[in-house]
Amino acid sequence: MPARIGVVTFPGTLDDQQALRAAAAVGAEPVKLWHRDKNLHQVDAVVLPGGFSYGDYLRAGAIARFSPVMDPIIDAARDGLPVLGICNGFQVLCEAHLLEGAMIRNGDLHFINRDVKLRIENNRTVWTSDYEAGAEAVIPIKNMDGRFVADERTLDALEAEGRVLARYTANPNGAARDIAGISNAAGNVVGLMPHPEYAIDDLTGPYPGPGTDGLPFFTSILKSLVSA
Amino acid sequence: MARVLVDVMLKPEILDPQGQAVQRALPRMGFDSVTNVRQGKRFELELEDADPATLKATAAAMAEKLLANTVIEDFEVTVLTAGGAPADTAENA
Amino acid sequence: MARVLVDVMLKPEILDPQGQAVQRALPRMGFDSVTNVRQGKRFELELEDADPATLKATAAAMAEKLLANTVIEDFEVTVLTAGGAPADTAENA
Amino acid sequence: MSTGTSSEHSEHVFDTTDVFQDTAASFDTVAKAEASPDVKQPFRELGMTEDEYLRVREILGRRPSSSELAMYSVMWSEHCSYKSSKVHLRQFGEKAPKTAALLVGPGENAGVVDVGEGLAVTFKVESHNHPSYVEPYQGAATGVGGIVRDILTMGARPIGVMDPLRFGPADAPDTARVLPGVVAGVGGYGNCLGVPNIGGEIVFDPCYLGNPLVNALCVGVMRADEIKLAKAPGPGNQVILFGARTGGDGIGGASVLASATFDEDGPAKRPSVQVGDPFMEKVLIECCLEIFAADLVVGIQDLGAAGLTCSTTELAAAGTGGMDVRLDLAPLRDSTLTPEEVLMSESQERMMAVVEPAKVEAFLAVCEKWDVTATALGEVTDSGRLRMWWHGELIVDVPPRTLAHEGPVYNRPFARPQWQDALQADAPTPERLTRPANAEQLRATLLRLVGSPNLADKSWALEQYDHRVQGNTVLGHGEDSGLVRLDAARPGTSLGVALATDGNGRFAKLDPYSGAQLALAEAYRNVAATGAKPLAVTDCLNFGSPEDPDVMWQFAEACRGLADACLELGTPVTGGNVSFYNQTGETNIHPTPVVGVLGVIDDVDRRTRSAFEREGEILLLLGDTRDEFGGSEWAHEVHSHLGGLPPRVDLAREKVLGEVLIAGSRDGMLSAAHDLSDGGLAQAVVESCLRGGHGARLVLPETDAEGAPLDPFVALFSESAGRAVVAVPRSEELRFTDMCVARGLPVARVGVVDGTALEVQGQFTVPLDELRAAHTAPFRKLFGHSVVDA
Ligand SMILES: Nc1ncnc2c1ncn2[C@@H]1O[C@H](COP(=O)(O)OP(=O)(O)O)[C@@H](O)[C@H]1O
Ligand SMILES: [Mg+2]
Repeated sequence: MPARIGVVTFPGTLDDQQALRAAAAVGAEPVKLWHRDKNLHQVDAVVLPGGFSYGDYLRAGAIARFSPVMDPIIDAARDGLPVLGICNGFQVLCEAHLLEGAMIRNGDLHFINRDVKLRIENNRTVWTSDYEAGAEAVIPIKNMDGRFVADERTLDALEAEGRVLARYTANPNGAARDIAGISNAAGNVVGLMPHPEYAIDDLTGPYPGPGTDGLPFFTSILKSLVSA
Repeated sequence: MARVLVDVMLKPEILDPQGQAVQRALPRMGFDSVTNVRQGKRFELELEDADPATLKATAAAMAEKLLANTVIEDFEVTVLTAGGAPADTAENA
Repeated sequence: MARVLVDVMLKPEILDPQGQAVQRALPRMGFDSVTNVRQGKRFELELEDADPATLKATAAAMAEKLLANTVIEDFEVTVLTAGGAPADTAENA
Repeated sequence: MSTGTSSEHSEHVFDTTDVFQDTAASFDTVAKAEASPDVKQPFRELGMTEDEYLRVREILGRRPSSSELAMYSVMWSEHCSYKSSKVHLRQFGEKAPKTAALLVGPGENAGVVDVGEGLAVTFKVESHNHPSYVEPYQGAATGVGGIVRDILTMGARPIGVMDPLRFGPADAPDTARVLPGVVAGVGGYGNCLGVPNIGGEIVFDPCYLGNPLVNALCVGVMRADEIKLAKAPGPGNQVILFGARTGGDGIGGASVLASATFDEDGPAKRPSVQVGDPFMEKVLIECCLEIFAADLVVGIQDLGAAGLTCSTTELAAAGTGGMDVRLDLAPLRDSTLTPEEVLMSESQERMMAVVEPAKVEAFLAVCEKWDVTATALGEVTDSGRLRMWWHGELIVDVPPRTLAHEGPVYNRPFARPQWQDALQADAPTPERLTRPANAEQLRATLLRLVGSPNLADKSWALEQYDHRVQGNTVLGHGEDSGLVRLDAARPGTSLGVALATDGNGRFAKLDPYSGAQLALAEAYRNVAATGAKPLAVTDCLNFGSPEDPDVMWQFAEACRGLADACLELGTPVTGGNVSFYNQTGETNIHPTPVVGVLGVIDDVDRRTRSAFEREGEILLLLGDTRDEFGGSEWAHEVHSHLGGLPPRVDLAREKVLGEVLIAGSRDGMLSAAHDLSDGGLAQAVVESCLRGGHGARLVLPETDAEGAPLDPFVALFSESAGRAVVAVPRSEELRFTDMCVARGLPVARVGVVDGTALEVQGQFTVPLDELRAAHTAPFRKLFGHSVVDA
């Protein structure tokens, strides 16, 4: 039986369908999770997808963080369930304090939709094991509040513990220390502002390619689940 | 150095989706006494020019021109003394 | 019916792109006396529960839990009397 | 179009109700209308003529109640009734080419075309010009919200938006106010909806300074058997209002807007601004699609211009003919609203559905799932009357057709302007406008044009739009047309649709008839260039005051030209929008017919990009080049000149060119294709080089269509229509040129993809880096400082 990857839909979530598509593309069984669900339907991993949950009103992810489905996710994440928060999902994970720091408005105050180059700094997580250490990947960003911030102590700790998952090679929004993604200490919870699920085929992926640099996020988790 | 506050709120008749989202969220978190929420912006300005008289006018001009969108928003200027205690207030409404 | 203000500002050590953009724009509009701008949020809450004592605590709890992200933001609660004159203030900083 | 009114007008509505303060209810009722025939009513302030008012009295056999007056005034406004444009728009139906693809024609919320595989696509372009001048961010945002609801109402999932925009001079202070707000508003709303922005235009001209054009297009897809219509059949069926609460937004907007004009110090009648709630609309989209999938409605209508008035009258008129409504049940944001205001409110993000009693429970359950407020306001009847009650009193009792379909129709006087001949006589001849005389000057002209606001790279704006969301965007910004896969309605399909919009106001000013045809031809060419077969057309006709015979002539000519061209190209107009009174003071904008063309491609993998991607490939120029600079970008940018005639229109040629581009894509002969339009061959080649990151060596054709010598300036910058530049692998060159020759399409080898510079042989060379700098710098320089923080 294939690994079950759950994708949560909050009101205002936009990238759930694409996350489900990416999960299916690597041979996992995509499972829809609804924000009102009180259990996780035996999924083996969870993706909190991008979008504007609750319009991103108040703060990105601030209201979604209190959805019923977040209680079982927070508990399971503390027990090691693999969780990937993409864009708005990353913001939800920060609001839920599963990850440190916070996201604020981009440097130029604009929404930015651009294909950016990332350097994968930590390939020891269940979500990045299929990347070579230091590998570069072209992956789209599309966000308004994508600028990662945290106090210096936290940033130093993230660096020291090797928990900076990915950095921008050209910082698009002023993110602290070029950080595009981080993981928790255990490495099962990962937050990433760019959208790997939109870099899974050459037809719709970044142009001019490569269009598939996002796939390893999904092949990585699949392998770790199957071998687990 | 002088400090001035400019508080910008949507005019009462203008729809406030942000405030409404907060208003709908609070009861779900057990705060059911809330009957209305409006969300606005607050600007803390530091200026070199310290003369309170011109200060308020200057800040009001900034609000008119940039800080507030007076087509849909009202603003309120509060001049703080260096200590930060409220001093004098000007409204545009 | 009671009215409460919750003002939320980014902590001083967190940089503020919105405030900075405003600060860069003001001199271009001829306001060169401004040395620093911080932008925050203001919430106007209306509550049925009118007892000032519990009011402030309730509002502070709302701010702590939802209105502010205390990882990067400080908040300040101001209870207004029905008339709207400032009454009593609580800070979290 | 939804927008507001001055307080002045709502006050007048109050006046009439105040007349009845003494009596039981403080509001006007049908009974009072019968009892007090002689009360003076403010029809003029509501934008009605005396004749129109008298006609209402005649229809009702009494004076209208103030609620009925409000309804007639708004439904009979220019904006809702098309009273000045109807007689000309008829041609789109009368001359429409017969095509089986057309499932729903003009008249519904949007046209629907059959694209095969059992799928149907609906699309439409609309204007939100005046509100966007008053409040750029919210005006543009609610413009997107409105057109998306139109598409949703047809039963379709919105899968793409486009935003054709027109502004005053790029360096004008007011453009610095309007453009960043409009762009942020288009993005802010569309991005939050999760509908990809797949194209549009940003064009600058002084004529739009006091009256920018903000048009918005949306395209949606559904199964062909799932089309929904705005009708209310079946007595006893429930009428349900759902979505946002009703507030005082844009009261009387549509009718007042239709008579609003601007002078230097802003709008004469400043609308009360509406704030959109894109989150509410996103939830509404998912809620409606779930309702459609479960087949829970027999009719549905969005609330746009004229809000509840329009939705109730149109649903009733198109259904069994009658409807009873308890207006006071409508959930209000502002409890002080009068019934007249509730009827005219244009609060956003609202829908009205007609639901069989047995399905109401299921309907409400879906709404609850999405936290959408839904309220049953009344039911369908066979009385032939639309009746409304307010707190128990009958306030409206009218025959709905008289509001929806039997409004006034005007045959406004029109005449060819006296100045038209002089304008056309002022041709951009070498004697009239100095042309670059040597290689150095040609090189300078090229760099000037690629960096001119109209031709410069627009990434600063386009990056603010999410073009990837939904994961089906095959071609997005920077391509000749946007192209989306129809996966949303049929998972796994390779079927796609392409969309392009165009509309050159300068051409239309010189000759409205051919100007409209050139707009269609260019959009048609843009669609074909990506490999899609053009199927159908939508149009947004942005014009000045219909009360000005000059403008009315421009409008009549543009409609005639567009209808004739649609017939010849076999692409029917499926729907559109008319925006009049686009003027600053007395000065009308250029006539600006914005035309959107929809095409279909069976296999999206076959699409053609515009980038030169491979060294050594052959560049071919398709079509004829003439000395045509009337209304050209060169004349505009370099000489601020507008005169002469626009490029010659040859629709037969456009058709052949389209066939060749489509066949070339289908048979895998083409590596790249880019249409030639503004800026001519030079601009097209520069765009394709920069996009692909490869240079080119150009050998300019030396003779024109008639074999007359062609000088380098004309070859580079002429804007002759019916042309495209393509890149083909050497292995395909012969097969492709043979095909062109066989079809009688002129084809000339004009160079090869090569190196890191653009070299025009015998003339000049420009390194790509220098071109890129000139092309990409202007927008950031012009608008990079703006602070839009919504
Ligand atoms: N306001 C806009 N929104 C989205 N896309 C735009 C906008 N303006 C221009 N574009 C895109 O930029 C590209 C070039 O625009 P344009 O010069 O109008 O194309 P063309 O020359 O083929 O008419 C096209 O892909 C167009 O869709
Ligand atoms: Mg074009």
